[in-house]
Amino acid sequence: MNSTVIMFYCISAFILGTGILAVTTGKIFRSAIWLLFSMMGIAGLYFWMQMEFIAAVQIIVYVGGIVVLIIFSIFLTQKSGEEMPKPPLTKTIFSLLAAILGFIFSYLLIYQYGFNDGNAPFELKVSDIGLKMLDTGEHGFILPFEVISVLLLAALVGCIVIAMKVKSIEE
Amino acid sequence: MFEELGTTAEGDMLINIGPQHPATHGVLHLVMTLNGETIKKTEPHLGYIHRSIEKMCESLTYRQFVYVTSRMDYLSSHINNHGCSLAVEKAMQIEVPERAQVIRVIMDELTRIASHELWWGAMAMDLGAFTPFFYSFRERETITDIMEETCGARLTMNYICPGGVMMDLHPDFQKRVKSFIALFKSKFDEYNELVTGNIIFQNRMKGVGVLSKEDAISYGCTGPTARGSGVSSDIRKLYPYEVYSKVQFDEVLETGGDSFSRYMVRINEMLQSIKIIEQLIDNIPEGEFQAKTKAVLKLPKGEFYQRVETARGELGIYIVSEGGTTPHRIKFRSPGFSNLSALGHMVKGSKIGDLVATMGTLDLVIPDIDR
Amino acid sequence: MNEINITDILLVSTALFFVGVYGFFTRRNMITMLMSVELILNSVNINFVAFNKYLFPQNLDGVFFTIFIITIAAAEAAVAIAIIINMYRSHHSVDVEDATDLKY
Amino acid sequence: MFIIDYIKDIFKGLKSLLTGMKITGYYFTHHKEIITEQYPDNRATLKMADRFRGEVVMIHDEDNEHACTGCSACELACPNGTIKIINKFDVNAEGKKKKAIDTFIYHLELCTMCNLCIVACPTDTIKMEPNFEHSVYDRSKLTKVLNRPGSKIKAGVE
Amino acid sequence: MLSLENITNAVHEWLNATLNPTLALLSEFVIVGVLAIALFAVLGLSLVLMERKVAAFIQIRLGPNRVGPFGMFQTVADTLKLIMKEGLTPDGADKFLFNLAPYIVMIAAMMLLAPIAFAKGFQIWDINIGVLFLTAVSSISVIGILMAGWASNNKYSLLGAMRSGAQIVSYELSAGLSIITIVILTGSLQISDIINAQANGWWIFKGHIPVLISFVIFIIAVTAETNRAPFDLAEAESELTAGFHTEYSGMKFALFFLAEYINIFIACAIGATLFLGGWMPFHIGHWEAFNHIMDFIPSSFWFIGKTFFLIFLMMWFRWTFPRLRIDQLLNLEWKYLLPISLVNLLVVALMAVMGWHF
Repeated sequence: MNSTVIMFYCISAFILGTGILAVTTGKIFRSAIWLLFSMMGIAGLYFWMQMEFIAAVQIIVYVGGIVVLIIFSIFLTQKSGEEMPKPPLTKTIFSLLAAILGFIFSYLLIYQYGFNDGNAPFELKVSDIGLKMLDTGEHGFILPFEVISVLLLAALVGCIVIAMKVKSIEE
Repeated sequence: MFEELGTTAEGDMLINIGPQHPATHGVLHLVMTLNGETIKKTEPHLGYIHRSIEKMCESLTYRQFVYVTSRMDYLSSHINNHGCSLAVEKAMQIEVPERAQVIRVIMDELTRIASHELWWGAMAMDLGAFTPFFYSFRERETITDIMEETCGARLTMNYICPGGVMMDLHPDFQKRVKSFIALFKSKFDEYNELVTGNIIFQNRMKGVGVLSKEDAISYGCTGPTARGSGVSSDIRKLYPYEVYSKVQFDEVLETGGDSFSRYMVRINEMLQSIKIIEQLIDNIPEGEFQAKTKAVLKLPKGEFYQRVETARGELGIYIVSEGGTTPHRIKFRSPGFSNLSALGHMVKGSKIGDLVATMGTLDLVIPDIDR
Repeated sequence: MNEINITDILLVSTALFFVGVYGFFTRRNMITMLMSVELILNSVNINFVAFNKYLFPQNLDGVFFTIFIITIAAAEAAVAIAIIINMYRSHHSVDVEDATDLKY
Repeated sequence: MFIIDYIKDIFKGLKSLLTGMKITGYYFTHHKEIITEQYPDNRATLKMADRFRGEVVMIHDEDNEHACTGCSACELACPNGTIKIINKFDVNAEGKKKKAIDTFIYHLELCTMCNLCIVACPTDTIKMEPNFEHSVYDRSKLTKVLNRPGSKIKAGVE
Repeated sequence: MLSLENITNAVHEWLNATLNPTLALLSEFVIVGVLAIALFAVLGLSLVLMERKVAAFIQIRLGPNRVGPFGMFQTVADTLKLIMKEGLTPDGADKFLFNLAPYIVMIAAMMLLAPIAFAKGFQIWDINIGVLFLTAVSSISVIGILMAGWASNNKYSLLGAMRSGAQIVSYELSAGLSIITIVILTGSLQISDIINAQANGWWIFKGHIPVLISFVIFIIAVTAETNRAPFDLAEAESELTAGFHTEYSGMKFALFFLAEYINIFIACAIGATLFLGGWMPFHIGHWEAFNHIMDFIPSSFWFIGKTFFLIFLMMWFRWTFPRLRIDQLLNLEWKYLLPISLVNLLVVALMAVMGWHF
């Protein structure tokens, strides 16, 4: 075992531990904080895989954006210090069962499928991402890029329309 | 969590501003109902610094009760003393010597400038600018030095007494006042450049805490608060006392009714006070500084009322006398109390930041409100 | 085990996926369900990145999918939260079982 | 035009901010404008105004004589009972009993420096001193006796 | 000539020669960690003192002058006081999050230190996405503030946290956009590339007016991101007493306080790196003699000097301006800074494509 392997196990344990806490904690605000840690752990995993760009995007979008948004919505809608009602026992058992069975099934699938690791060196250059993003050629991503930007714009407009108070009704 | 902290039925947040809070400049307690950051309701709670000054005055003689009033509105202690002395003089029909009258008016105006200086600094501090406080205190310190030299104290001077003033002016008085006027004029532009003209400040002040003319009248607002809403309420003009009828000055009126109008009223009032002092400082008549009065003052039976214009508005002193050496009943009509009552109306629907800006321009002195 | 290969990473992401699934099943609060969905999306992202790095190092497709998923997740979270807040305004609750009407 | 107003607004705002910064910058670079006093350090040069009211003292001349007749006008004038005068009866040369002061008790902790006692005093025997450093560890030390031990009234003061 | 690069290289070689690679790496980690913490302590002490002195001189006062010459050890005394104070946790607070929050803020500030080049060849981690890393990690500290505000079980804190969240999330946009202008001009996210691109002139001089505009926007945005006056709404003394750290005392408060100053230092260091050329000396065209003299000043001095100049600028703002209101703060961002920086970005992109910069 070298240091890389140890780091991988630490990061994985962190991701899974905080992830489990995020879905089981009773207090909703704490749950959001655990989710945040889980996201940061995943960013750490990307760093471990030497995908610095993805890791940074992960931190910016998830940690700086989505989790803050979630925390805000918790502040706005919840009595956030309260314990949330516990799910009924049968529901918990069946969900747990479903999750574990699903995990075992996927585990067997992954285990049986032999991946042939190319072990070719991989280096993520930021300029490559930029070039590919705007490439109109065979392996270019200009179309999805444009579609995504339209989607973002639509989401932006949609959010404003949904969350805007309808003044005429209230007055 | 909110239920533990206290919310209303509609889910609005109840929050206590004060009694210990940096923006209330004392022990004012505001119970506010907030919807997010928007203020729905403001309710001032008083009584944290009530010292029953009115009741205390009933057991003090007419010479003694004057000094207690310095402790009400401690920033315009001269003017409070002046009002009390005027009430006693009115009742006893004492003719105050011309020299004492002029000295009293000069002292009043100096007090007014000092009070407005402190208000200016404290208000800028409420808005988050700390530096103006020190600049305004530089000028205010000059005034308190002048006061110290002539009256013997810096804040609660007890210099004006029934019949005139307690002691004659210090020989250096005129010279120092003139140098103060020169200093003030040289520094006044800094005030405008640093605070008044600042874009952040203007945005914080304009259109905030609007008090309409009708509301100002119905809440009984006086002083700069009323004049900012366009209500002419300067006692010095409407019911002139002492030598105010003989000096030239303008009543500062603004019609906006918002915090910025009240701010501009006070800023310009400082200039008017300087104008009054300039007219009088070279023309202090020679003569007695105190009328000949008996050692023990006895007011005739009756009720007497006198109003003066303090730095905050109209101060009314109402004395009921049974003919003895002590008043039977004394009531002060303090300007801050009426001005504060308009606060809830002014800040309704605005943000917490606006509350601070509005409260700053009301220039509240809590001991004046609570007495 | 001296080397981490793709199977290990896939296991981690699978576990994370089912953690998210468990949360999605058990929670009734819309915000916590949204959080579970985020976990699921993240586990998929890990897969894409791992496939790209270990299996197709000459391409960048996995990276691009990840970037697009992150973008969509952001848009989705924003819209979902707008809906949640709007629903809270009308129903005073964010419980899924209270959201039975399509129109209110 | 909207755009022109927008840009004008920005420049006006920036200009107002820069004028403010000019003033604070001026004071930052001009240290001689500093006005604060280093109080305990400048004790030697600190000069209070002559009339500053710090505490009430009784004037004694070099023969340890004062002018207090014990008339208690100051005690009556004081609004909050700061002054207590205890009189005794001296027997003078002609064998007549005469009222004189025994102890002039002055409660500094109660005093508001209103100056009414000084005004009331018919013989100008008490005055205000510009001493303002009154802090002590024991409150009882603030209760003072103003007439010095062994002092007596000046001849000729009635 | 004293050069930090030589020292680090010598240390690196010596460690590799005497220890095996893993141990050498570990000991380098330890050295870097110790140096970072030492830097934090020194920065915290000196910046607080600097703030107080700047405030004092602007406010025609003398400032701290009792402890040590010119009050130099005043902040040391203050730190001792804070360490000895009891760290209270209010009743009803979420104790775990309440105690965690200052560390989150502190760790975020620490992570930001990694890609900053303090001198020529003196950098902890020259990561290939340097600027993006800085933008990303700086967004973590808002979580700490939200946590602190919520966990305190205090309404002032909660309001402060909400304000801070809205503020930091929106001002990140224009800060990011103004950073991107420099990335466009340089064509790289790596800090060392950005600095090397300024060898023949700093971007603020080479980039004409658009870069000047983005510099101004950057300064405004980082002032807001670090919760400094006139954007200190999260702690707004006269409105929310102390905002999100109302309930903190003792060492936990000191951590918040320290993190604020570290964040200021880092924000200013980023500004100095991007716009003022980092450790690059000041050069003028063909004045060889002048350039040579400038080269003689150690590169660390250049970096520290530029950073402290920007810090002074931020302190100057703080002690001059009144505070904005929350809606005005968001107006300023969404109606002024963001549109301007978007247009500015287009202009810079055009400039970079056409090669109009020097």
